[in-house]
Amino acid sequence: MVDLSVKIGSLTLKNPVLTASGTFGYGREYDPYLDISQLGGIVTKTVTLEPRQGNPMPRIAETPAGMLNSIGLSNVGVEKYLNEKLPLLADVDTNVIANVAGNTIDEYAEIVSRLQHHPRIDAIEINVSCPNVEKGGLAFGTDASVTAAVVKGVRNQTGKPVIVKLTPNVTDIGVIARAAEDSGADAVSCINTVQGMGVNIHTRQPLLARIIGGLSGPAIKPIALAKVYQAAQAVRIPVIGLGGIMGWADAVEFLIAGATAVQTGTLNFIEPAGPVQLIQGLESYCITHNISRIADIIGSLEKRPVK
Amino acid sequence: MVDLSVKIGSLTLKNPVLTASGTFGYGREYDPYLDISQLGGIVTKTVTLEPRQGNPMPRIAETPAGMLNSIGLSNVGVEKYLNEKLPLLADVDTNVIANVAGNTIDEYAEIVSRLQHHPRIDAIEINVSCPNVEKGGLAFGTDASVTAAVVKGVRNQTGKPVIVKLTPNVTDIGVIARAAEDSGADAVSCINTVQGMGVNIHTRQPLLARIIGGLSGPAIKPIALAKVYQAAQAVRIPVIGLGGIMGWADAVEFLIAGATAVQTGTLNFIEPAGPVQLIQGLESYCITHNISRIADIIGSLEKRPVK
Amino acid sequence: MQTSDCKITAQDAITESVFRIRLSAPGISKLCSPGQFVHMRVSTGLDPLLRRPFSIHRAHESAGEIELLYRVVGSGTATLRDLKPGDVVNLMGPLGNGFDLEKPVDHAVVVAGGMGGAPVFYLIDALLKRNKRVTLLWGTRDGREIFDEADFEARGVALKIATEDASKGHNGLVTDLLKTFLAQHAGSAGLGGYVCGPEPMIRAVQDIVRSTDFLWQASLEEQMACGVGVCLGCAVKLKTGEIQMVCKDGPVFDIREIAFNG
Amino acid sequence: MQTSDCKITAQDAITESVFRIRLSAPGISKLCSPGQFVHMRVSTGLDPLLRRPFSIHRAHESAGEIELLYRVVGSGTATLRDLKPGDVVNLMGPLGNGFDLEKPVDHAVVVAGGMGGAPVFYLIDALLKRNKRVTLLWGTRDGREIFDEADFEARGVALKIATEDASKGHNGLVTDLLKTFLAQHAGSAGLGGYVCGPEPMIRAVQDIVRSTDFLWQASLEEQMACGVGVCLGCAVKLKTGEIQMVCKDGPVFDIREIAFNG
Ligand SMILES: Cc1cc2nc3c(=O)[nH]c(=O)nc-3n(C[C@H](O)[C@H](O)[C@H](O)COP(=O)(O)OP(=O)(O)OC[C@H]3O[C@@H](n4cnc5c(N)ncnc54)[C@H](O)[C@@H]3O)c2cc1C
Ligand SMILES: Cc1cc2nc3c(=O)[nH]c(=O)nc-3n(C[C@H](O)[C@H](O)[C@H](O)COP(=O)(O)OP(=O)(O)OC[C@H]3O[C@@H](n4cnc5c(N)ncnc54)[C@H](O)[C@@H]3O)c2cc1C
Ligand SMILES: Cc1cc2nc3c(=O)[nH]c(=O)nc-3n(C[C@H](O)[C@H](O)[C@H](O)COP(=O)(O)O)c2cc1C
Ligand SMILES: Cc1cc2nc3c(=O)[nH]c(=O)nc-3n(C[C@H](O)[C@H](O)[C@H](O)COP(=O)(O)O)c2cc1C
Ligand code: FES
Ligand code: FES
Repeated sequence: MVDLSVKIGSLTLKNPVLTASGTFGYGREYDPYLDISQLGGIVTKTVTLEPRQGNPMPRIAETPAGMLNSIGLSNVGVEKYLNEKLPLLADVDTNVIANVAGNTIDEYAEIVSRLQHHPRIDAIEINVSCPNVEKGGLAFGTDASVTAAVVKGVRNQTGKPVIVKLTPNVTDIGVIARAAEDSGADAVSCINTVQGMGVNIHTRQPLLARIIGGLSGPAIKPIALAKVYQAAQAVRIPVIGLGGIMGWADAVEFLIAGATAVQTGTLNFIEPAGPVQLIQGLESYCITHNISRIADIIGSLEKRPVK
Repeated sequence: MVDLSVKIGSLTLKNPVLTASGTFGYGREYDPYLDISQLGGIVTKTVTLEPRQGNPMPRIAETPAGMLNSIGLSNVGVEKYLNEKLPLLADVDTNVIANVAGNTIDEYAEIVSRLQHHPRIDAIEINVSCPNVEKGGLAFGTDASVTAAVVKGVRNQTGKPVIVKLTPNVTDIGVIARAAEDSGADAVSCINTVQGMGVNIHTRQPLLARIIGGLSGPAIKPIALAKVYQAAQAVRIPVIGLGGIMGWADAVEFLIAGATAVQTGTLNFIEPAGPVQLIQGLESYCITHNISRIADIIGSLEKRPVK
Repeated sequence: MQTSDCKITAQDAITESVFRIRLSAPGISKLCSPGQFVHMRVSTGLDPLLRRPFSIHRAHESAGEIELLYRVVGSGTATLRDLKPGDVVNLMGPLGNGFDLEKPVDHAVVVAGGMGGAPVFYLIDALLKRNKRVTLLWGTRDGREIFDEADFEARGVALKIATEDASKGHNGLVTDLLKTFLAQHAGSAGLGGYVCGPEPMIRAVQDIVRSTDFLWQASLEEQMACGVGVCLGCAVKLKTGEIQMVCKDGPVFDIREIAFNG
Repeated sequence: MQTSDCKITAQDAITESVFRIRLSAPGISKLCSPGQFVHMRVSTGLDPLLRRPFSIHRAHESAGEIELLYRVVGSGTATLRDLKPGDVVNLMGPLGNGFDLEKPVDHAVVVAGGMGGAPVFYLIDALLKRNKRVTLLWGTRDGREIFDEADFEARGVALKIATEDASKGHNGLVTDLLKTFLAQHAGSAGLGGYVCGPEPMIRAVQDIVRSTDFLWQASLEEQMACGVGVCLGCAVKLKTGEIQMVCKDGPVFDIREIAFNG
């Protein structure tokens, strides 16, 4: 038997596989396709204080080995999230991580204060990295001092583990990761989507109504791995890795590069049972390689002998 | 007849297709595969003051719809470049753009002073964006004031068009592009490669000896388009677009997003005749869409009616 | 529900760019209803990455098979075209809400444009089974994309054709046929309308049917990622201001409720 | 030289993971020599993206065909395996320097390990044509990857086999065979050596042949992008400190000149 459990702050995950925010709804939508209680956890769609319809259409497009999205944090708002969405997860044996975003620094704290007493929420992920909104999002996550202020505000509101979701659209992710750590975050997750764009050459219109959106999927895996590695070198708190994970082998790459857990995003759209298959694959990998605790491979990247 | 010519500062290109530095050698290597005089121009491999062997092996790896490289500016050095490489291009009817890098701000100026009298050099591209070297490269191109200093130093040495090659690995490419413009650059080219990484899950070694390298190829096309669009919004000088161009349709996307010319990089490895096929494709596109001057579509992105 | 690998049992060219494919998909053939779609992964590679949605063109429950009708427009459909009987694709489905088959009390008028012809075959099969009277107004640019006319007529479907290349029927748009039909049936009771086709056609129909007082159901298309209401990529705005998902709340909507362009 | 679409004329399985493929490539079959390789694009899609290098396994100039022998190790070779006669791949080549066929004045000893067997067939054809005496030392993990033994012997090749699964010949490594051979031929004149195989084997051979005084040519492998010396991705360091490109300056090098690990 392989021990697949890992720890994110005070939170124990039975395995390192989470589903990423915005790609797994509020947790039950994919029930026909997989048993969510097998997951290490679920990160729910970003919730904001007020409901949001999101950006104009079109808001998705395909790219080579990737996809662009410009959903714009379409969500039901915190009220409905608490009253209608969280109860659906009441007796599911997995961790629920609420992902939140605000328009202002104070709004992040406010929304966390509303959520934090709910017993079904096991941890909070702060989205300061959405490329598809005017306020909050990227504009916050690219600035270390704003990131620090958001994290401090949230930290004051809750004793639950706080995860800060970072954007790759920065010169040095280590600086932002350290700002999060120093402000009391229990972990960072990286990466949110990479800014990207496409053009319809016949109409000369952008593929996304909002022109620039966020790139996800296997195309960004090498970028995500580099950011995870850089973040893991910069902080002592756990790093959760995501970006382009399509199978267990990709997940192993992230663990070796320094991630304590991983999230699957775009994969869920392509193969809804993918996250569970990934857990099985991780277990087989450990057996093949004689690894008894998956935690042992975290950050185990070996230097190459120089040729 | 379609007018495919475009202008980069005082330089006229007979068509907007250039081959990118580091992917087309010193210009003659692909002679068996295409007629280089058909190209808008050739950007030669980055040349440094001294010859460089480059980084340890392995220094390339494949990724989904992309590739990682960590060549590390392996090149013959400026002496040999002047005496052995440039003469090979003596009577080729196309523009030759020399791409240069230095270890220090002064070295950039020094190498340009050595090159700038050579009649075969039509323009100079400054590489402040290589992710694979300790000094110069990325460390310079992510800092607006260092970029400005490099450009000013080079500008003082030469009256030839100066193109600054930008890195996408920054929070705001517009800031760096403006620094280049304000310091006297005639154009910017974007993008150089995106930082990326891969791991061999069986040996736990990084795919590249130097761990982090540069991602190129179709995977990064959406990222490159976004950067070109952002740079073109930020400056008035021409933007040369590159990153993941695999065919004429990709090139058209870049032109519409704001590029005045394009470069092909990874494509050359996959289809050496690709750049010339691309020129033919651009011409057909113009004919189909009744465009008499390709310059008319530069930056012609249309806003979508909001749905 | 699961995703399942489905074997291709037949693939025929209707024209150089339109193909009919038959797939072994027992689960889907049993559960599906007209207007629903399948979400297909055409290869196990990473490019193209996303699944592609296709309306169910016909379902054969006893054979455990379904048919799709598709046009080659890009890399996904080009890959599909190159597959041969025996090859396998992966399907999710059936997805979406499907048509309300009971709403035309008596006489169903089906308006199909371009690849909107795909779901119409299955729809008409089901309407005829329910003993509805059926009129099919079918328009395409290229007349060769109209087929099985004799079969429709033999089964009692009143078929009117419009082609832009003047090769069959009326030379013009399917909306011309609709205007004529509505003029002829002004005031008729028991009617119900179904509309399948590209967005510009659906907008035109929305305009034309404003004056009628029966239900018009339209099947919409949007770029899709998940196909099940999770990614929120395929939103359509209703006139109420509400946002709905084409994949989950649709693809069939009351045409009058759709707010095109804001 | 050009890249060219080449039709597959035959494809046979040697084992579940090793395949021999035959391609119509008149230009390449005419120009190539043993030790050279072709650079193959297995699909027109974007994943896998790069070309894949394969040694020429055999050339049939009159038929205008070449053969390759390959092992399925990843997505590119898996795609290749699934192709059928009539399907097309795109080739660049012939690339690289190839072996010096004149250097063994009299007796060529060919050392092949694993997929290093691929180029050896073509090499031996050429050596025999030049009336050289040939000894082939051939080692694999899985004995089923050794084939055509009778044919080699019929043509006068002295064949010694080593397998790690003990299924054929010596139970052990091909380097064991080499040590024995060298002991038996100590002091012989007119010898020349060719080495094809994975890097660890080539290193071991480098070590073993240190004491011999004839030329040992080794064919190297490195990850490749361009295949023609442009990308500078496939560097190998020589003991002189100089950097050379496996694709252009090689893949064949004097084994004594290669500086493994620094
Ligand atoms: C519910 C639904 C049912 C559909 N049923 C059918 C059908 O029965 N037969 C059929 O031929 N097509 C149908 N389509 C459209 C079909 O999904 C697209 O043609 C297909 O996904 C294109 O894939 P591709 O890779 O070949 O083209 P791509 O390279 O992805 O795109 C080529 C062109 O097609 C457009 N396109 C891509 N995806 C879609 C999409 N989902 N909807 C609309 N346009 C798109 C792109 O904007 C682009 O202009 C349906 C779409 C939806 C949403
Ligand atoms: C000059 C030369 C000649 C070759 N001749 C043959 C031959 O005749 N028969 C044969 O079976 N193989 C040969 N190879 C190796 C062959 O090119 C690789 O096996 C192939 O590219 C793997 O592609 P893939 O997509 O299946 O695997 P990938 O998914 O790309 O990689 C799978 C594994 O193979 C390794 N690999 C990938 N490319 C290479 C490479 N170029 N060299 C070494 N290892 C690699 C990777 O590191 C990885 O571990 C040759 C390589 C070179 C450089
Ligand atoms: C359609 C879509 C919607 C997303 N919505 C959110 C969101 O609401 N909040 C968030 O933090 N990240 C969101 N993301 C980002 C993902 O959680 C993830 O960080 C990103 O997609 C990279 O992972 P992947 O390549 O595995 O998809 C979204 C991604 C996609 C594709
Ligand atoms: C193998 C390789 C070597 C490169 N060497 C250089 C270089 O020496 N100087 C430089 O400015 N860019 C270099 N580049 C970057 C390319 O010029 C180009 O900016 C990048 O690859 C993105 O374009 P592409 O996606 O079309 O390849 C190199 C890229 C590759 C793949
Ligand atoms: S396609 Fe994802 S919500 Fe409709
Ligand atoms: S593969 Fe490009 S230099 Fe050898």
